[in-house]
Amino acid sequence: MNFTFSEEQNLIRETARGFLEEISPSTAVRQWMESDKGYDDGIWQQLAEDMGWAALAIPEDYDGLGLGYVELAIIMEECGYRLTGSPLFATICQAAQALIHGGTEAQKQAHLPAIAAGQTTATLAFGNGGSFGLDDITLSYREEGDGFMLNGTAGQVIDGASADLIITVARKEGSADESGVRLFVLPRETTGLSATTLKTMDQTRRLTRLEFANVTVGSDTSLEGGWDCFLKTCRIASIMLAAEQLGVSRWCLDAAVTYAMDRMQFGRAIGSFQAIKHKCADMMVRVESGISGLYYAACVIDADTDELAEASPIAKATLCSDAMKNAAECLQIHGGIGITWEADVHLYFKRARAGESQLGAPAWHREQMALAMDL
Amino acid sequence: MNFTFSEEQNLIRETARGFLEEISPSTAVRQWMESDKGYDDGIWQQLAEDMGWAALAIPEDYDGLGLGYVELAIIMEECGYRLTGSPLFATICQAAQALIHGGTEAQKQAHLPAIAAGQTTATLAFGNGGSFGLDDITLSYREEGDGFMLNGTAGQVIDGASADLIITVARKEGSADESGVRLFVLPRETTGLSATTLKTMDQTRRLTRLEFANVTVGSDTSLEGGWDCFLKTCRIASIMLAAEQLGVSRWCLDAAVTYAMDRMQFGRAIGSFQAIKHKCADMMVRVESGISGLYYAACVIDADTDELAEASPIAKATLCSDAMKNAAECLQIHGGIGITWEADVHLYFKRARAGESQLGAPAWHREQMALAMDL
Amino acid sequence: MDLNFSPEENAFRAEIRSWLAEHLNGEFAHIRGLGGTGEQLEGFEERIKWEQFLGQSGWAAIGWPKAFGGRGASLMEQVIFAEEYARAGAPGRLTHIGLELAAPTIMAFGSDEQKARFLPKIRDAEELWCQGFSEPGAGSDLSNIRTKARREGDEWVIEGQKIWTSHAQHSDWCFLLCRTEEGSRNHKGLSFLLVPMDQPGIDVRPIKQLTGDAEFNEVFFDGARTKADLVVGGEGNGWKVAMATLTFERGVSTLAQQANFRNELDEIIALAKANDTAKDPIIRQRLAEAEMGLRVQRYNALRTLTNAESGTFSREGYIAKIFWASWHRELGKLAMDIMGPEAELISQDHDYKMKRLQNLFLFSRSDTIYAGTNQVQRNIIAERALMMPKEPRGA
Amino acid sequence: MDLNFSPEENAFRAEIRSWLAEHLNGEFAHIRGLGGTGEQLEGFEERIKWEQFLGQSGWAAIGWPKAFGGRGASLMEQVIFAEEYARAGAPGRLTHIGLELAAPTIMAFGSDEQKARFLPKIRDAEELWCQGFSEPGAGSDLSNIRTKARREGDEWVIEGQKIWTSHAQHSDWCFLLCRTEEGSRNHKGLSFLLVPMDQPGIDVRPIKQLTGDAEFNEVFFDGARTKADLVVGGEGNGWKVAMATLTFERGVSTLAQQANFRNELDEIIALAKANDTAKDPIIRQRLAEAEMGLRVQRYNALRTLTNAESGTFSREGYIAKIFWASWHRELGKLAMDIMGPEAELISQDHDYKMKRLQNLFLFSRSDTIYAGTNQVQRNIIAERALMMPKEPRGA
Repeated sequence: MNFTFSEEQNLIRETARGFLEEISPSTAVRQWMESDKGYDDGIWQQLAEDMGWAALAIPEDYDGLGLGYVELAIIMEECGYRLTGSPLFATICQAAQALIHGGTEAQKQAHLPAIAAGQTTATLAFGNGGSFGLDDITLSYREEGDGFMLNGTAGQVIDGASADLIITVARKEGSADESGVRLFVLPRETTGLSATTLKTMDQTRRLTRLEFANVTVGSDTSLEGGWDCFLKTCRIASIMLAAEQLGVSRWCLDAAVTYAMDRMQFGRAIGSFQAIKHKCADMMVRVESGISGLYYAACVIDADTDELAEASPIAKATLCSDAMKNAAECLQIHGGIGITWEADVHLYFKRARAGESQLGAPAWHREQMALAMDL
Repeated sequence: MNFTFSEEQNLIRETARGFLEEISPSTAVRQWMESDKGYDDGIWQQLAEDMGWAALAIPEDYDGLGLGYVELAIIMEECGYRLTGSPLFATICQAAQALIHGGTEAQKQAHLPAIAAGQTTATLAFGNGGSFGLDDITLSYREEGDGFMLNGTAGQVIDGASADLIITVARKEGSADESGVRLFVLPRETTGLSATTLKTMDQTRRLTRLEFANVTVGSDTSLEGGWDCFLKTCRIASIMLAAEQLGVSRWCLDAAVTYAMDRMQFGRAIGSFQAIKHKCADMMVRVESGISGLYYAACVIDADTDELAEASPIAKATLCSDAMKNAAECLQIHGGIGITWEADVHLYFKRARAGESQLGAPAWHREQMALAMDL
Repeated sequence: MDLNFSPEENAFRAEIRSWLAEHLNGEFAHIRGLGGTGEQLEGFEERIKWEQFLGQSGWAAIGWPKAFGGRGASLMEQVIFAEEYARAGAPGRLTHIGLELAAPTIMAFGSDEQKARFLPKIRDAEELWCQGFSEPGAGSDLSNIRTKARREGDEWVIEGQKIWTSHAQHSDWCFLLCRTEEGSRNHKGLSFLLVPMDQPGIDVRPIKQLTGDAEFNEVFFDGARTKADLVVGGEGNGWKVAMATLTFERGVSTLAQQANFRNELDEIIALAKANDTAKDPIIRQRLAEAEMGLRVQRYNALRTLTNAESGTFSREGYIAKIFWASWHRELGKLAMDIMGPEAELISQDHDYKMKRLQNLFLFSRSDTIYAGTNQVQRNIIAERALMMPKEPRGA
Repeated sequence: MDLNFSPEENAFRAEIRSWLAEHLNGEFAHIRGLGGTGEQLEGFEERIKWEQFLGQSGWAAIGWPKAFGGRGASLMEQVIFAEEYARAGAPGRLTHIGLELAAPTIMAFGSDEQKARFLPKIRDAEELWCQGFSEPGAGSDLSNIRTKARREGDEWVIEGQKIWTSHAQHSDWCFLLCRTEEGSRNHKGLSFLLVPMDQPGIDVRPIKQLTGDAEFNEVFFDGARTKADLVVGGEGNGWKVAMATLTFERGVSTLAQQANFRNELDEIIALAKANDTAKDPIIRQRLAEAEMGLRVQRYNALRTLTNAESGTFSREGYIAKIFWASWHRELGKLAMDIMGPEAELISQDHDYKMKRLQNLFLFSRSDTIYAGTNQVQRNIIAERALMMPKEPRGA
């Protein structure tokens, strides 16, 4: 057992940090916020091809780099720190996970190499953007000839309008339990499938409403994995969302300390007041405990054990609610400046808010933990 | 509408404060803690007769002073501030309330004058010392000839071994709703009724387990009021318990500030550190908001309106949980000294703990509030 | 202590309630509910007409002494008015800076000429006011004022910058705290000037906030002028006058604010019932706690008001700001949690516009910052109410 | 990063597990579970025998270098030992002050004679130790030491008072931080002495705590004596040595502590299931949060340990104290809330004796106070990890 980052992992972080500092200043983030897709295609090609981040956690058999989830979490944390807009989360942390853990060999061969190369983007559509219990699945399917017919609406699908592929999670009409859950992989451009981009409080990530009206797909679109694959995908995605939120948390700590040391009030830097120092100390407690909780969870994905059912809600609940607290404290420490559009604090504050409820609010994940504890 | 204490009310407080400072120093409190009854008979006679506190809120028709619940709350707050041991709470804030609001004229005539004179002490026995929902009533009765037979165990009855009279709340055997609730008034010395004094964490108030084994009572022991009388009694008692807890809260604030100004660390009074100042400020916020919530609730009892169903859980939930917070902060500010037996902090800390769960924990009262809000 | 209203107070309540009902169901029905948290400027023109109508009808400034054109209403009548005003869904007041800050200050410290010139137009919503206290870099440290005014003939000439000025773009007048004694420091050498806003020396620039709207402004003074006799309370007494102005900020308006909070909480409760989160035991606890906190605020405000009226000294006034600000911020978070995933979706009909409860969530973040951050409030409580040592100032 | 244990580590775990099972189901079955929070002295004599047996069997000090009579176990082996020890319900260690504080300090700074004289008896539980650092009035300000020692011939003569000394009444030796240079201040002029406890110049008085028990003591030194050569690290270097001692306090023992927390939380979970409060959604949230907090503590400790072993600098070590102390205090409150009204009833068989979870509740209040209050911990984090300005000292 070893809980220290390897030299290679440290190098990946250093490289990511330097690169993102350059390409993802807040001026760039603000441009992406105003764009249709929420990110820049050129930058995405750099991330995917030059940096290799799309390939990072894809198995080598499918032209990926075959690195682990710790490495992926490092990248996601650094992207969160800079609020870098990209299809990484939806494509790699959601859709690719479903394919890796539940796709047929043919589906993997068909899609993973293109995803690893950054040529194909993808996402996951299942419900309303929040928790991922059985009843949260809002789409339904029925068998129709040799294939399936899909109906329903999925709200708040990340990058749902720009993704090339959609992994759809649906319940069999009339089915009451997990056995009726199926996943499908289909092109975004499919007859009967329409996308509406939603206006959201957090502008750094694009959400979409996808409507499925009698969408007919062939039997080869159905993944091998069902409910278990969906659950595993969402648990992994929850950990990666927590990784982004750790980046948010850490930026808020750094920004708060920097501002507090700079800002003078009553003839002193406000960072010399114990009230501010102690707020910052509590923020650091959240960041450091978050690092511990997050990378343990990432290791658990790598170890591929049942502990994922616990590690995932721990990471999601604690890191996402801590990010919200850190963002709130960062804003409070900034005072009046903190509520202006010009200051970057609100970008992180809104991302923290969004991340808190996406894939299930902290209370939901605590209840998942309680279930895992057999309470 | 007027929310200022009258001159008479201020006088009552000043007098109580001066008197209790004299007769209830912590040395006396510690003696009462070691005694069987938890209080001193001589002191009780002074409180009841000389000060007139037993008669304060008893109607004039029954030889009381006919003052209101604001006056009673003032006394209870000041007793809480000094942790003064006395039968006031069980006798006046519990048993007498049941008689006043549900007793027959004959029962009132028989008992209230003696209670007002301090000659009779009394208490309320209904459940296990916690919340007061229908299912919390642990005693049962059945009709038996001209009277009733009582069975069951009531835990944590305040002063249950020393009280002269017991107001017993019981449910009719087999009854499922509120209509089966009856209250009885019976002497402590009744065949089949046995009391066991319990050892408790908070030693400033004596709790008892009362066992009713085929206790036979006459029909004249049954009060007129049933469930409504029980509910009103417990709601009033909850407010008076909150008044005591306000006293606890206020003592903790005063003690913390005094200690913080006295105690030197790193060459400064610890009260000059912002972390300590801000803790004290938060304690004062709890005390002052508590005063506002408490005396509003006391006014509501006086006004005798349905608002009691809201004012009571507000007072109980907020003041009792705030008292616990203030006691915890007071202990924290005292540092190592705070955990010693010699320092008085632990006496208040334990009383705050006990008061938090007695008559229903804050979460239970918040749920009562939610029900009152028609949620 | 007595919670009952007198027959006269009940009659007063009935009168204002029926008057408000008549006009807010009639010609002003379309402006009901406008001007909530973060929506200060909604329906501006129509709301000004409403406020002028209030003035003409004698309901604009009921607490003012009759000598100044008010009704001389008792404190409890003002409380009743504030509660009924909010209950009727009448729109947020655009005139409150004039009515509740400028006017009481002028009444207390102004000359007879100032009173005659300004008070009637404040009451009748003919002139709007803004407050020129805060400066960039000064934050909670109000004594660190750098805006300067010097005498030139019979005028003051003003140079400097103010910030967080609400309504500056619509205001006719500004009351300005500035330094009139060259080289003075801290509380000394300040004066309280009344300055007309419509002049070339003043430049108002909106500050865009995290909601996407701009409710505050920066105001730049570059050779702005006002008459020499428009100093309130005498040259060099600005600190004393400004401190008095800030105390006027509390008081009855607290009740009006709480009545608005009441409306917000009711909206949140209705939402929780509609989307079934009211059945969630954890949400129930939080809603009950919110309700309890709001009630306690009301009781605390009533206590402050009646104690002040009877001249009783007590400490509850110190806690109002931090209590309501923290409560309101928490309410915003609760609203979002009750909305669930929907909380992320803003108005789909605009470029970037919050829904009401989203505005509440975002805007309430400033509550624990402006008019003394929570940290400053805790200092004030510790130092002034609990007499603990003051924080040392830096060099 | 790799969460898997090596085959050697798994073999080590199997070995210690079976050894513990054998002896704790055998001759030492009656001492299982003794010595929990607030029960430090429970079954003292029998537990000493157990610890001597550990020493004889080579399991007392596995992390010590072989040269000093240990096993030279790897960090991960020590982690495994600590976890298995707690999992087996083995009793709390009475020797930990000697094993984990005195011994590492002597190994690092002591003379060869000191090592030979003291280490074997520490390992074999033949001599118990106590720590003489805190003084009345000094609290978290350790540099404010007033206890003095002066040389008389070949002895030190000690005058002064120490407080919060665990095990003083049972200890054979005390390591004492005291002032050996007359007139010195703060960190200077201090020395780290080893003092025998059984002598007329030392008076130990138990401090009764809020639980009714006395686990700490005041220790009065009135002409107490120790040999001149029993100074560790050289005269005047006491501060440096004592700071090193405090750093030894963390480390592997954190894992042992967490294993005990694990047992406590399991007991609370079992209670919640037994009394049905585990069905209460609010209690479920709190239990889940407690479980999450405990796991995070473990991950954080593992990170600290493996980073320390590999010489990586990082900040997670700073947060351990405040995190576990706050967590543990909250756990005590949760235990009481789960007990419900029963929480008020202590043991009915004694005068005034807490049940286990009540002890947890009361005793955990000291966790946020000793070894640096939460306030001091926040200062340390802000000043040392975040490089924010230091609090000014008073005159």
